[in-house]
Amino acid sequence: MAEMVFQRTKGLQDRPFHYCPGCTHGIIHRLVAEVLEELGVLDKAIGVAPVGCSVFAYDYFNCDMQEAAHGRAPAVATGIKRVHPDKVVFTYQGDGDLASIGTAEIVHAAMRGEKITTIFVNNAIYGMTGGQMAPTTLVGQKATTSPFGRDKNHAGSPIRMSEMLATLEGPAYIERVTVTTPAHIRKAKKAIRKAFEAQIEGKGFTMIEVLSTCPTNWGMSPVEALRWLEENMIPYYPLGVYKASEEVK
Amino acid sequence: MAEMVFQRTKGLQDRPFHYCPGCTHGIIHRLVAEVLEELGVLDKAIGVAPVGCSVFAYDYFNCDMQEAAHGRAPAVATGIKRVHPDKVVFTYQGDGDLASIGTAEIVHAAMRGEKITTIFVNNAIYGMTGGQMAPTTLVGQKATTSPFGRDKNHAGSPIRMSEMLATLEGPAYIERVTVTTPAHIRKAKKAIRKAFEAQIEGKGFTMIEVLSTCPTNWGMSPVEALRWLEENMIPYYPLGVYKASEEVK
Amino acid sequence: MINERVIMAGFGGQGVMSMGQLLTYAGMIEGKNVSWLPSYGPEMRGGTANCNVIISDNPVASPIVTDATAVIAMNRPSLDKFEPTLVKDGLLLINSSLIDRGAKRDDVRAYQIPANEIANELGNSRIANMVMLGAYLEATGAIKKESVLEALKKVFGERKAHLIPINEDALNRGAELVKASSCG
Amino acid sequence: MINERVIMAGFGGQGVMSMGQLLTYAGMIEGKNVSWLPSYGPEMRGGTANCNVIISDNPVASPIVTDATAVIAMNRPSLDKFEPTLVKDGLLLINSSLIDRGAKRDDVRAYQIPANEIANELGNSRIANMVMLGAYLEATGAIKKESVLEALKKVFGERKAHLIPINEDALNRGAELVKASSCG
Amino acid sequence: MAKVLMKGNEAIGAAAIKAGCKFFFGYPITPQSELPEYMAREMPKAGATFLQAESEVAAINMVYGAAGAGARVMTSSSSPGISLKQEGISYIAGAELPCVIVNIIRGGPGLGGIQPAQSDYFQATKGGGHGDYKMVVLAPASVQELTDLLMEGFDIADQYRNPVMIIGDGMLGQMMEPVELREPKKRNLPPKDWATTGTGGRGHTNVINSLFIDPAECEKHNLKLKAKFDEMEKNEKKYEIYNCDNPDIIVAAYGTTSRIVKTAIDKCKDEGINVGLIRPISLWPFPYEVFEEYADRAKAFLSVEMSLGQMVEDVKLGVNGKKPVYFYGRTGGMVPVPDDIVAEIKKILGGAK
Amino acid sequence: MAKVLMKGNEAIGAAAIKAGCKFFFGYPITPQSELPEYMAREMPKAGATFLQAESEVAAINMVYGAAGAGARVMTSSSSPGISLKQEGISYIAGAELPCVIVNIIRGGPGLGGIQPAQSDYFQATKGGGHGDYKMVVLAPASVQELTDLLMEGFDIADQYRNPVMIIGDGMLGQMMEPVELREPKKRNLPPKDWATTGTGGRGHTNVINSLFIDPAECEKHNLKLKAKFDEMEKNEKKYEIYNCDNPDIIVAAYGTTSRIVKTAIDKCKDEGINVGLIRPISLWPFPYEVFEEYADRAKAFLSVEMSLGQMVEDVKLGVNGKKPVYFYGRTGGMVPVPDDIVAEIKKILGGAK
Amino acid sequence: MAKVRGKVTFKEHLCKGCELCTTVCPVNIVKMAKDRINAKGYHPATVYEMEKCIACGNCATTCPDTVIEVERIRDNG
Amino acid sequence: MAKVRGKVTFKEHLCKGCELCTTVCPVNIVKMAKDRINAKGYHPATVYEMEKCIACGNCATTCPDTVIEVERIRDNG
Ligand SMILES: Cc1ncc(C[n+]2csc(CCOP(=O)(O)OP(=O)(O)O)c2C)c(N)n1
Ligand SMILES: Cc1ncc(C[n+]2csc(CCOP(=O)(O)OP(=O)(O)O)c2C)c(N)n1
Ligand code: SF4
Ligand code: SF4
Ligand code: SF4
Ligand code: SF4
Ligand code: SF4
Ligand code: SF4
Ligand SMILES: [Mg+2]
Ligand SMILES: [Mg+2]
Repeated sequence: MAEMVFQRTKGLQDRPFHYCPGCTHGIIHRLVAEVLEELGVLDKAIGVAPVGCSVFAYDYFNCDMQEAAHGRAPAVATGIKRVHPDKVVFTYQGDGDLASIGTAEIVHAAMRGEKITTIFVNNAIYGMTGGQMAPTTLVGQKATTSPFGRDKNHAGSPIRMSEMLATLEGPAYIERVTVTTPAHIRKAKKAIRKAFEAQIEGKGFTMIEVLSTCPTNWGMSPVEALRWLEENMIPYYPLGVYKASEEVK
Repeated sequence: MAEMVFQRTKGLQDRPFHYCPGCTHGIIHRLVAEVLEELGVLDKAIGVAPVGCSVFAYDYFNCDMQEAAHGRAPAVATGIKRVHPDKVVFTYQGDGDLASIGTAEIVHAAMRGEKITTIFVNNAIYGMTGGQMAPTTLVGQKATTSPFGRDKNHAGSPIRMSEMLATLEGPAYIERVTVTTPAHIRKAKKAIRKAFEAQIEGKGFTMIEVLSTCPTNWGMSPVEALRWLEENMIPYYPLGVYKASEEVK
Repeated sequence: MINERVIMAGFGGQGVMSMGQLLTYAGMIEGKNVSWLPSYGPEMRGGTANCNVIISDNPVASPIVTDATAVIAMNRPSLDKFEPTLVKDGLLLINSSLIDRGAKRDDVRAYQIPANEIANELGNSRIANMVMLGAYLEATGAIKKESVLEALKKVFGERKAHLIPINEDALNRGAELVKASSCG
Repeated sequence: MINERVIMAGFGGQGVMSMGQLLTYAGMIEGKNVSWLPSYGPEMRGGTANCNVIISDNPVASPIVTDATAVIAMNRPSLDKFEPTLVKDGLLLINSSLIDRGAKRDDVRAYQIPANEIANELGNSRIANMVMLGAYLEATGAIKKESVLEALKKVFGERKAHLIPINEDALNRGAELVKASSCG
Repeated sequence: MAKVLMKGNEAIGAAAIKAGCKFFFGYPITPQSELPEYMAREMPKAGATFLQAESEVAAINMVYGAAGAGARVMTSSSSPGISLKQEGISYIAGAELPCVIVNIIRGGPGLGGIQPAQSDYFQATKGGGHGDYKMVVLAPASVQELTDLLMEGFDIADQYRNPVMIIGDGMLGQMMEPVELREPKKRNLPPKDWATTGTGGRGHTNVINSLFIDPAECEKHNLKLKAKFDEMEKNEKKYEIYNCDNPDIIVAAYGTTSRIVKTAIDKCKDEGINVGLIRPISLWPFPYEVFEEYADRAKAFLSVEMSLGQMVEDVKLGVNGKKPVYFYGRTGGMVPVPDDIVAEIKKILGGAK
Repeated sequence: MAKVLMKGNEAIGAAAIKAGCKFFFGYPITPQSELPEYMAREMPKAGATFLQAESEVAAINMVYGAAGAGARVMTSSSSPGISLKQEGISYIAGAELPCVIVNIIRGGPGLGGIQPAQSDYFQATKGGGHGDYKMVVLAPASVQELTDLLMEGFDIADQYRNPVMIIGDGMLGQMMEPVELREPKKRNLPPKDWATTGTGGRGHTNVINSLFIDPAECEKHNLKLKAKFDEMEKNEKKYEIYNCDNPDIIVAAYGTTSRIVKTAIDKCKDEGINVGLIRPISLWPFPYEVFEEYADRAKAFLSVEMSLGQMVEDVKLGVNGKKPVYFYGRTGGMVPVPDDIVAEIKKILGGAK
Repeated sequence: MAKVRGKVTFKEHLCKGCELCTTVCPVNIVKMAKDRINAKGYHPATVYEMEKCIACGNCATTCPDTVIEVERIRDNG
Repeated sequence: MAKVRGKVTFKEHLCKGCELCTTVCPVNIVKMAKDRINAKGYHPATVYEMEKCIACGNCATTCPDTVIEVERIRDNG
């Protein structure tokens, strides 16, 4: 007697990812897709993926999708959600996208308590464009536009978006997770589920920040990248719940 | 024997303000000008005023000035300060400007620890354009674009910029003050002085948020407006120091 | 054939804009072609404001009044600025409560109307504009007072209907002054 | 008169781009007019990459190679894609380590070079590209090996100068294979 | 419906609501703020949604999202704000989303001033955003026409899945004229079966997108867009011919400027000069042929604009060298006055005689 | 200096540093990211400052600030990013600030693709931003010319206190060619005594501004700008005439496209067809007169672009109806190939004979 | 001991009649001059009982339009 | 009692050889197949000692490319 323990979710289309070997974008995609499937909302989900390595998300998620301009996914999602308040709307954004060019849009979607879920993939780098410094790049970390390592006096210290957005009243749920181990991956999935549930219950803006790797632009093997993330990113970006409105707790 | 107790500062040009009667923009202008004069930096100060009621600041401050596009003063000031690290650079921004369209610019100037001083005049409204809702407009407050009072479920709860920016590592000093009484005005001046001093000492980004009135668009007499501010704005926007890096404390 | 091109001007707050809108509305009620065009200064409060009203049997071409058939000047800067735009034999209404001079031109029909004083007499300083409008209606005969009152009704709605009598008084007082005085 | 128009193509990571740059550099050293034009796929890693190299006595007009005088195909998709762009009697270099077919056209000069195997033999899997380049130099005679080595020196700098010998070996091995084999 | 006296900006709002526009995303800017303010008051009453965006950039991207979700949606701004929307407009055109964008133009460049201007003509008609795209750009000359074109604009947008821009100057936005909201001629509008509404039972996912990483695909997409633009050029040209039966000279002018020109034409008539007017109503597609046709009848053309000379290039393209084309303009918020236009005409005719 | 082999994007950086550019504010975007990356590496070594901005909007406003503070400064981007800069560009032009803006154009509209294109011609030359302003727009065809024009661009910007745009397509940005950095012809550059540097002993405040609330003032400012633009039109036209002595047809093409056309011209020569090329190097000011002049010599004109047809309008304005003007283009990242151009030419000449 | 009193001067033409100064005077002597209107069209603020002024500066500190100057006068005697 | 064992299946053509799965197997049986290269050009991951698999799912949970399926097999006996 055989029982399926793990199988590719119907939340994903039957297409291989274009991501680099070992890039954790793939894991995060799967988690979101699994949650949508398990919550039974694939047929009423509308996703928004702006530019970034995940720009082709519309080829992967098995639900309606909109590609958005760099940084503007929260505004696009706002437009969608206001039109379809009964649908499940999410954005899937990189750190360059969300924490740099799209700062105003995410802050204001959060402020408005826009009933959307943002999956914020923080890999401390601009992946798609070839490894430039992101606002989340760690001090001392090398990137193509910080070739001598990010200099705090020149470019400042990295921004912690979860902490920053948690100061607002609009967010119902904000948690930072990672996907470096099976345990973390399971925890990440729970967090994502919680965020979508809060959205469905109309509680407010929800965001899950996922610390992710970019082996290619970090110049590491995928396995090294996971370790580097754990040793360098988690200390600066502590995992945990940053905001849980009364009802969500 | 007569001794001058109070006299118009040389930090201001000899031109009457265009502000509405009782608008506290005038007080705040004066405080900034007095501080610049007292610190002896008028001749090396460069101010940036973007669009808003204070757009004509270049006609008032007795130092070099740049008019900036709506919301972009922190970027413009960054450009200036990087060119002239030895000069004293400040922005003078309204709440629509700083907390709405210019969110990304202020967050990132703060993140970079840009060595500038931002005077953030929060009057909970778009003054210049005729009283539209700002991100800082209080819940329930009427504005021309929230004619039935700001609805939390529709437009969210107002954003507290000082608190939000204080989560970043770049700011050296952030304080919220007001100008509703002579005592508050003196305190506000002290705060502004502290901010400029911190800038001059190269400590990092500094911002003074000044709760201000807009009698015209609030539809009140100037005196009523001061009371309304005290009774409604201060409870939501508590006065105090939100960030003081080790050295500044 | 009517072709009224009116400039109304004064400080912000003197009711110049609503006076213009009312006249325009009244013109529309009488089936004329009409337009109203405002112009504000940069100040939110204080500063100057003026509007252009056109009432015509023909479709309105330019909504801008460059050669006015009438100028209503509520304050001195407005008089200085717009007196020259009047056509020959045009109508010049001067709010003599606030303006310390008469017409400079002698080729126009000028009346000095102490509008603020009359308004104060009537017990509402805000209706100086209606005094001027009454004078205008009388001096030109372009539009009927009844049409203005009908327009007022529409604009005021029920909530402010009680203000109509005092406005009518103001219109009448303005008209009387014109009737009584000779040009000059 | 020389007018070489070369397409080099393969997987990302096969050193196609640097091979092209090296040849271009060598051309410049010999005083020719040169251009190098890359083209990438959307993938960051993996995917395909190709570049166009022009070496000419005349100023380079279009930097795009549409009718190639030589094609260096490092993998099968590249061969399939670029074989047709060769001019008649053009040079086709096929990396037979990874490509399981020969030339389809019979109007071109084709060589099958087991570049990866040779590179592995030489102890550095990364220099398969240099094997192909050696073959190209030999088969065309367009550019001297010495120029390529000089270019290498400039590109490598001191820090990587120790790698020059093995690269030269690779160039030689590629050249030998061409010398040894007859077309086909 | 009886006529009512309305400000241009408010009339836009009333017409949009009447046309079934259910979403408005905007940001305040003089001289169009009365429009978002009107929408904030009136849309909730009509079961529609007004949302003030954090910026013009956010507003145009909210429009993208809402349009992609199948709604009738609009935004408005004035010159600097429209500049900020250029990326978004290009995306909307690229992703083939229908929406209406209003630009109540003020003096530029930069912060400029808040008085009326027409100096965003190039931006609107030639593509202020990147890439090969076109929008139908409509330039009404009266408040009545403003409402008519606005309502039709929504239909045009839906018919072609393309943004439509309505441009007016500050004068048109703030003047009051009698207006009656009239349904536009009925068009056959395709169903929005491409919208992202959740797959529901649809059986496939809908995607709103303008990315085509393969250049061959990208070109194919562009050619598809081009076919659509050609269709619009064929179907959507609008213009007014005024007094052109036997003109000494033909003036080209659009929007409120054309009304000032009409006053100038009357004045010319008094002096025995016969002046015609071609008033492009659709600035894109521009009625080039009309100019070509009338080029045989007039000695010269004069483009009158509130700019330093923008539409005049299109007039020249239309006239195509057959007759001299002159330009007269005021800029920075200054409005041409009839007498100056008359003087300009006399100067030209003096020269052209 | 000896020639070195450089990528176009990196050559821009090297040339800018050589030209004394001390500040670069930019934001990554393909296909120009090698430029900010180069600057990040090389500027600190040259005592200059590279700062990655949070967005293109921030970058152009940093440029505004730095230019207003008296520095030589530049920014670069590619199509969507340039669209975001439109408000800032209009401000820079309005406030009369000198700077250099690079656009390495990719396929559009919207996100489009990352392959080379020329579909931002209108945006660059007609004003993608609001208001009446102009920039000198230079379109080099080789990496060498890219560096030459870039270095001269800084001088042009300083001479007129106006932004200068350098446009290239993705090909030019990423191809390598030998290049030698050469000083441009010396210009007499005015001192930057208007810059905000702190009043120091100056005795008056300097103000950088584009706001003129009084329309008469605003118009005056615009006319002052216009006088400057007229000056640029007089002085700054650049173009190449190639093989135009006795042409059957003249092709207009700029940038890398012009090189492809040259290959096509060679191929035509082989077939006995004589084809000329007019290559505008300054797209604004556009060399209209040259086209007018050569209109007498050729049977027809053909504009070849990597777009759906943009420069062709300027070609028509230049030719002014004297000869037919045709268009051939590829778009969305596709590059015209010589054979297709040859075919197009034959088609036209077949028709024009 | 020297008695300290204050003297306040109003640049009346700058006054916008906002009345803020009238609310902060500890001795309550700042009033609006209802009998006159300045060029801007406002009743300007003024002090009628100057001898009561203690030169605290509150009025000037509060005035948004720097209408007011305050002097401290020491009467020796 | 029923003995539980696992079975993992690799869609080898999807594998990008990232090796992440090899680091999370509690019984350490996931290996890279150094003897073959898939169409993408990578050594794919595989399991050689399937009988040791406890169906914990770690490998599949970790794989970014959903290469792996895991089944739990109950042998009754
Ligand atoms: C307006 C604009 N600016 C810049 C770009 C180029 N761009 C594409 S994705 C990207 C950032 C990618 O980084 P991130 O958001 O962190 O996503 P990742 O690829 O790392 O997952 C940039 C700068 C663009 N497409 N549009
Ligand atoms: C891009 C752009 N959008 C909008 C405007 C219009 N505008 C000018 S000032 C302003 C906001 C003023 O509010 P605030 O910043 O709070 O300053 P205040 O007038 O209240 O002091 C707006 C929306 C503009 N000038 N530019
Ligand atoms: S570039 Fe980085 S983030 Fe993008 S797919 Fe590759 S590894 Fe992932
Ligand atoms: S509108 Fe408000 S903020 Fe602006 S000057 Fe008047 S009172 Fe002050
Ligand atoms: S200085 Fe003090 S005491 Fe004197 S008038 Fe002013 S507030 Fe009153
Ligand atoms: S505070 Fe200043 S402006 Fe206001 S009433 Fe007093 S003196 Fe006048
Ligand atoms: S399911 Fe668990 S035990 Fe089995 S191979 Fe995978 S990781 Fe190893
Ligand atoms: S984790 Fe997946 S892609 Fe990576 S090696 Fe294992 S099976 Fe292959
Ligand atoms: Mg990233
Ligand atoms: Mg404000």
